[in-house]
Amino acid sequence: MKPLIIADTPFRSRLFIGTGKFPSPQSMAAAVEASGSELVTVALRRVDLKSPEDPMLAALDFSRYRLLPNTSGARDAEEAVRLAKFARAATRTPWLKLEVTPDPYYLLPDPIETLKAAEELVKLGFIVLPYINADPVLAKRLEDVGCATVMPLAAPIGSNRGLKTRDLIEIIIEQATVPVVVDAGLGMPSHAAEAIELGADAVLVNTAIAIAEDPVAMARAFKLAVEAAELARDAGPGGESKLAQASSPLTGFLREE
Amino acid sequence: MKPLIIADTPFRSRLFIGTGKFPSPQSMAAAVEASGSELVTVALRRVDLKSPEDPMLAALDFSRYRLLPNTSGARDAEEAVRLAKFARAATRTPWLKLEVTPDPYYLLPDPIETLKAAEELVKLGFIVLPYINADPVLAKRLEDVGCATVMPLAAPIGSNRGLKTRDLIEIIIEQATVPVVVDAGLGMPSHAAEAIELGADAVLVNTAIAIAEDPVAMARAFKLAVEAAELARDAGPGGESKLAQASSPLTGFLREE
Amino acid sequence: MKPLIIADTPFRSRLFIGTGKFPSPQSMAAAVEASGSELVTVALRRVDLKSPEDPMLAALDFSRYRLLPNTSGARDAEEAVRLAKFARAATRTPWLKLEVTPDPYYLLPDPIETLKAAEELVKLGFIVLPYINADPVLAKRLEDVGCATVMPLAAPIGSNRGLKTRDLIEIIIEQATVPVVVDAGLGMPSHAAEAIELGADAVLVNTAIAIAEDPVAMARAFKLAVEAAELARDAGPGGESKLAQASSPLTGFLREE
Amino acid sequence: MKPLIIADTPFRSRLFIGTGKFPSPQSMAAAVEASGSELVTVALRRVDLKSPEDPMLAALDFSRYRLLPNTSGARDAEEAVRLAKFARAATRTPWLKLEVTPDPYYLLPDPIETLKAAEELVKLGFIVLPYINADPVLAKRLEDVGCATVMPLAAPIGSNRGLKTRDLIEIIIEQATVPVVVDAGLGMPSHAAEAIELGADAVLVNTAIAIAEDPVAMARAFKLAVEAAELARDAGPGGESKLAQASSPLTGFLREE
Amino acid sequence: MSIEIKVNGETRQVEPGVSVAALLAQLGIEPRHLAVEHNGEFIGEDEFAAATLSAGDRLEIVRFVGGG
Amino acid sequence: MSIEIKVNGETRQVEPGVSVAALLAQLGIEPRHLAVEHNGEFIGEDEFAAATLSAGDRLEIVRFVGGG
Amino acid sequence: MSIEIKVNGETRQVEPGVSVAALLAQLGIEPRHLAVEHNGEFIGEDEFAAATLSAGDRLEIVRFVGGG
Amino acid sequence: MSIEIKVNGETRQVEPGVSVAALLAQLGIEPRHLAVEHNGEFIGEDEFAAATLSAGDRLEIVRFVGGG
Repeated sequence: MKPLIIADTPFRSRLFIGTGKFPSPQSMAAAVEASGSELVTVALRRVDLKSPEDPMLAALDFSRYRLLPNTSGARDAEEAVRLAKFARAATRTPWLKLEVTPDPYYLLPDPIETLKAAEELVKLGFIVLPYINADPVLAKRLEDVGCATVMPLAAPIGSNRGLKTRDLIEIIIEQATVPVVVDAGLGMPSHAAEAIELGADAVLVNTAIAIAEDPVAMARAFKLAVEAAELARDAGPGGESKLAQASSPLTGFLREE
Repeated sequence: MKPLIIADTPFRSRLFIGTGKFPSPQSMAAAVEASGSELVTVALRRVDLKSPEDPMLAALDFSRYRLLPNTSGARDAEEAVRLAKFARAATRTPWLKLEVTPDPYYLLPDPIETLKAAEELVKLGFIVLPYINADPVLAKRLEDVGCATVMPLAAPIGSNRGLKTRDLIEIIIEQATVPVVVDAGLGMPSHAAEAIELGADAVLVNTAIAIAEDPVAMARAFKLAVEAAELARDAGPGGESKLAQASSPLTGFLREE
Repeated sequence: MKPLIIADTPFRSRLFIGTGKFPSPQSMAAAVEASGSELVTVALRRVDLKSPEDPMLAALDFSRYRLLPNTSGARDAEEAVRLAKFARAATRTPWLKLEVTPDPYYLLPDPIETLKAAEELVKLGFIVLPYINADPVLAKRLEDVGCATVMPLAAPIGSNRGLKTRDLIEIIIEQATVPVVVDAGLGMPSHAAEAIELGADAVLVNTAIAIAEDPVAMARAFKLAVEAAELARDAGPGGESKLAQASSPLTGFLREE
Repeated sequence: MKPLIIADTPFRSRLFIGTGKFPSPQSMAAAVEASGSELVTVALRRVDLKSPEDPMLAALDFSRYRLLPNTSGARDAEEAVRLAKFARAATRTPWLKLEVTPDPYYLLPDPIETLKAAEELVKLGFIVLPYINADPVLAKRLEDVGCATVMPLAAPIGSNRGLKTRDLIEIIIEQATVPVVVDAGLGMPSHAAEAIELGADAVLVNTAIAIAEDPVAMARAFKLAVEAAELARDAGPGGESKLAQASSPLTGFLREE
Repeated sequence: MSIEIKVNGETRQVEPGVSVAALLAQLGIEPRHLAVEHNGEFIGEDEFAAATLSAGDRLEIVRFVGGG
Repeated sequence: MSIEIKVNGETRQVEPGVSVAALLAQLGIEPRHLAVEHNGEFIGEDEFAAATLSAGDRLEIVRFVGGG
Repeated sequence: MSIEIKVNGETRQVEPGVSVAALLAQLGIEPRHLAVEHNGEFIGEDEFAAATLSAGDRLEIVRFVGGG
Repeated sequence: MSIEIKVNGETRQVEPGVSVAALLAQLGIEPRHLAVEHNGEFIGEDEFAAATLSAGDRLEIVRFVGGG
C-alpha cells in the first residue's frame, strides 16, 4: 500500500482511535497507547459549570498524538462550522472530523449539510475529514471542495455491526484520490481487517475498543488486525476460486492411475 | 480463550500452516517461520524415481515444528489408513491430519469414510485431526471415537473464499469438547480473524499464504490477524446493536435544549 | 401492508417496470403487460434526425399505464430540471423519476444535485420520485421538500447484484413517511421479494427483465415474487430463531423415555 | 427447468409442505390446498391412549396429495428403519422422508446413520428422500445407494433463517443426478425463491407457513415465490456485473458532446 | 380375571383372548391411519379381528400425525 | 434562398418562414410523444403550425423512448 | 450590586467588571483545553485577563472531551 | 542376470539379492523422511541394509513433501 499521507502529514498507523465512552481516563490513555494510533479524535462540549473538571483527557499526553476534534452534536452546517471554530480555538489544530448528524437514532450524516460545511471550513483553512454515508458521488464532491479524506461509514456509529456497506465502499475506494478512512460500526478486528483488505487507507474505531471489558487489549487487537490487513494487501494475495485448488501435490499418489 | 491443548500438547500459536504450493523451499521455510506456527502439515507421496530429490522440505528445521502429515490423495478409509501408516513411518509422529476426499473438483471430505478411518486410526494409536465438512453431528461422532480435534472447512480447499459455513461452524464450536480448527478456504487475514472471533480454537492455512506474491509477508499477516482475534475475544467485546450508540457525549451541546 | 398510494394515486401492483434495453417493441409491450405494472418508466431523448422513427414504444398502449419519465442523462440539477420540463411536455404528466448521475461508470446519484432539483421541481408542480443512494438522511430531506416517494438503490443500475444496501434501506423504511421504492440492481425475483419482505412499498425493475432471454417470462416471475412477498408480510411471519424448532411433535416417540 | 420427477412420479409443484405445528386442522388443510403442493409430509407417533383422537389430519383429503411420512424422532438408523416400517403400514406408501437427528437442540441430521438407514430402506423397497446437512459427498453417496432425492438443509429446522448453506448447496446441485430438495430453515418466500433460482429442484417448507399468523396466506406466498423462481430460471436471466449497465439509452442526450 | 399386556409402552389389563379390533374399540381408537405392531410383527387392518392377545403381549399402535 | 437554424444541436438549412409543423413533416417526424423547445420556450402541438422559424433559431425536438 | 450575564446558556450573577480570567477561577475551571467565546467572538488565553464582563454579556466556555 | 521387482508401481530390473539400502543408493534416494514398505510390511531405516530383494517383490518408497 502506498504510504498514508493526509494533508501532507504521513501516518505510520492506519488505525485512528476515538476517546469517547472509556470507563476511566487511565484505560483510555492506555488504550490509545496500545492502539499505536497517531490520530486521536475528541469532542467539544460546554464545560459543565456544576462539575467543571473533566478528568477524562487528563491522562493523555497530547504531545504524542495529533488531535482530531469532531463536530459531534452538530445538526446542520451552521452548527458544525461554529463547533469547528471552538475546536480550533481549544485544540489549536486546524484538523477537523466533520460530523453533521441530524438524526438522533442512527446518527447518520447529512450529505447536504456536510458538503456545505466542508466547503466553508476548507475556505476557513481547516483540514477537513468528513464523516459520510457510503456514497461515492458525495465522496467525489467532498474531494472536489478540498477535503483531506473521506470517511464513509461501515454501519451506524457504535453499532459494532461490521462492513455492511461493502459494495459501495469498494466503489469509493476505486474512485477516490484522497485517503478513504472507514469510520463507524467496525466492531471487531476482523471488520477492520476486511476494510483495509478491501483497499481502505485507514479505519477509525472508538466504541468497539472503549466498551470492551478490556479496552487496552481490544486496542491492541485492532492494531494487529490493521497491520495484518496492510501486510496482506502488500503481499499480493491470490484470488478466490470456485473449485478447490489442491494444497497437496496432485502426483505421486500411492496407487496405479 | 482457554489455552489450546491438543492431545495434551499445548500450543501458543493458534495458526497452523500447510507447506504445499510454495514457490521455493526458502520461501516456504521463511513463511513457516514468519507464521509463528508450531504445527506444520505435510503430505505423503511416492518418491519420484526419475527425480528422487525433493528439496522442498529441505530448508525446514524439523526440530522446531511439530509435523502434521496428512492423508491427502486418499479416496476412502482404506487408502487413508494405509497413507497414515506411511506417514507415521516417515515422520515418526502419530499425529495425523485425516483427509478423505473422493471428489477431485471440490476436494470435499467424505463423512462416512472419514469416521470409519478415524475410528480405526484412533485404535492404532494415531492422534487424529480430521478434515470435515461443517457438520455438527459428524463432529460429535468424531469426538466420540476419540479424535483429538475436528477441522471443519470454511470453503473448498484453496478457494480463498472465506467463512462460507459460518452458521454451522458456530454450532460445532458451541457443542464441541475438543478443539475446533477451521481448515480450508480461509483466503485473507480477516477470514482467519473472523473464525477465531467466532470461537474457533485455531485455523489452518496453506494456499492463501503459499500463492501470495510474498508468502512470508502473508504468513506474518495471518499470524497477526489470529493474534488480534484471540486478543479481541479475551478482551470481552461489546455486542452489536441496531441503533447507533453515540461515541461522543450526549450532553453539553452548544445549544439551549 | 397498507395500500400503496403515491401522490393520491393508488397502485394495486407493487412492481414498477422500466422500458429500456428490450430486444423488440413487442417483447417490451408484452413484458410490461405480463408484469402487471401500472407505472412504467421512459426516458427522454433527442429525436435522431437521421432515423426519426423510434418504434420501441409504439407497441405500448399508453391508456393502460401511468408513465413515469426519467431524467436519465442529467449530470446536475440544471440538466435534470430542463429534462423534466421536456418530459412533462412530451408525456403530459407531472410524474417524474428524478435521476442525477454524474458518474458514467456506476451511474450513482448525486445527493446534492438531486435534492436541489427535487426542491425546484416540486415547486414547479412535478410529482417527484427521486432515485437515490441508500441514505436515510437524504431520504428524509427529500420527503421534507415534498417528494412523493424515495427510491433508494439496491446496487448499481443494471448490475443485477441484489439488495447490497440492506441495512441502510431498512433504516430508510423505518423512518420514511412516503413510500419507499427500491430501485436499481434487483436482478432476480428473490431480490425483489427480499426488498418487499423487508418493508419496501414497491420495487422498480428494468434490466433484469429486459435482458433475460425471455423478458415476458421474467416479467411474470417478478410479478409473482412481489405478490408473494406482499402476501407474506401480511401473513404475519414468525421470527427467526437460532436453535431448531421441531416441525414434528415432540411427544409420542416409539421408545420409553 | 426440466420437469420434476421423483421415483418416476412427476410433480408440477416444486413446493412440498409439512403438516406440523398448524394452529388448527382447518388452517392446515386450507394451507396445504393454498400451497398447491402435491407432496405432504406427516410424522408417525404413538396413539395417545388418554386422548386417542388426533383430529389434526382429519380435514385433509388424502386422495389429493401424495403422503411423505417422515422418521422424525429417530436418533439412529435402527429407530429410523423401524419408524419407516410403521410409516409404510400406516400410510400405505413406500415414500419416506428419512430423518435421523440425534441432537435435540439443532435437530441436525447424522450423516452416518442416515446413509446406513437409507441403504437398508432402499433394499426394503422404500422410496427414500433423506434429510441431510449440505454435504456434497454425502449427497453423492446417498444417490449411489439409490435414494430418490437428496434434501439438504438451508438452516436448522424451524429456524426461518434462510439459505445459510448456499455455497455448499450450489455444489450439491451441480453434482447431483437426483432431484435436490432444499429442506429446513427457509423462513420467507424470498428464501425459497433463492433456492430455486440457485438451481434446487424443489423446496420443503413447514414452520414458516404453519406459525405465520395467517398460514393460508403464507402458503400461497411460498407457492407464488417458488413459481416466480422457476419462471425466472427458465427465462434465461442475465448475469451480474460490477459496473452499472445503463437502462436508458446512452445516446441522444440534450447536450453537445 | 384379566391378563396384563403392554400397549404403547404402558401396562394395561385386558380380558384374555380379546382381539386387537375389540381392544381398539374399547380404547376409542378409530382404525384409520394406523400401524399396529403385535409382538414385533406388523398386522394389517384385515387381521385386527383375528389377532387375539395373550398375557405379556406387546402392542404398538401408531398413527400418522401432522409433521414436517 | 434558405436560412440556417439549429435542430437538436445540428445546423440545418430550411426555407425562411417554414413552420415547425412543416419542418417536422419534412424530417419525417410524427408529432407524437414529442416535446419541442423553440428558442428555449416549449411549444405545444397545437402551436406547431403557427410557429415559424427564422435564421438562427434553435429547436430541440425530444421524444420519450424506452428507459429505466 | 451585581450584573447578570449568560454563561453556557445559564444566567449568572457576577460582579461588574470582573475579567474572564477571574470568572474562570471563581468557577473552578482550569484554563486548559478551553475555547471561550465572548459575545460571539473567540478570545485567546492571553486575552482572558483583559476581557471584562458587562451586564448582558454572553460567554461560551467549551472544552474538548473524550469523543469518537 | 537380473530379477524384476516393482518399485512405486514401476517395473525395475535389479541384481538378485540387492539390499533396500543399496537400491536406494542406486536410485539416488537419500534415506531421509522416508517410509518404505516391502511386500506390504513397513521396514525401518535400520532394516534397510538387511532387507534383500527377490524376484516379484513390491517396494513402496514414500517421502513426505510439502502439503496442506
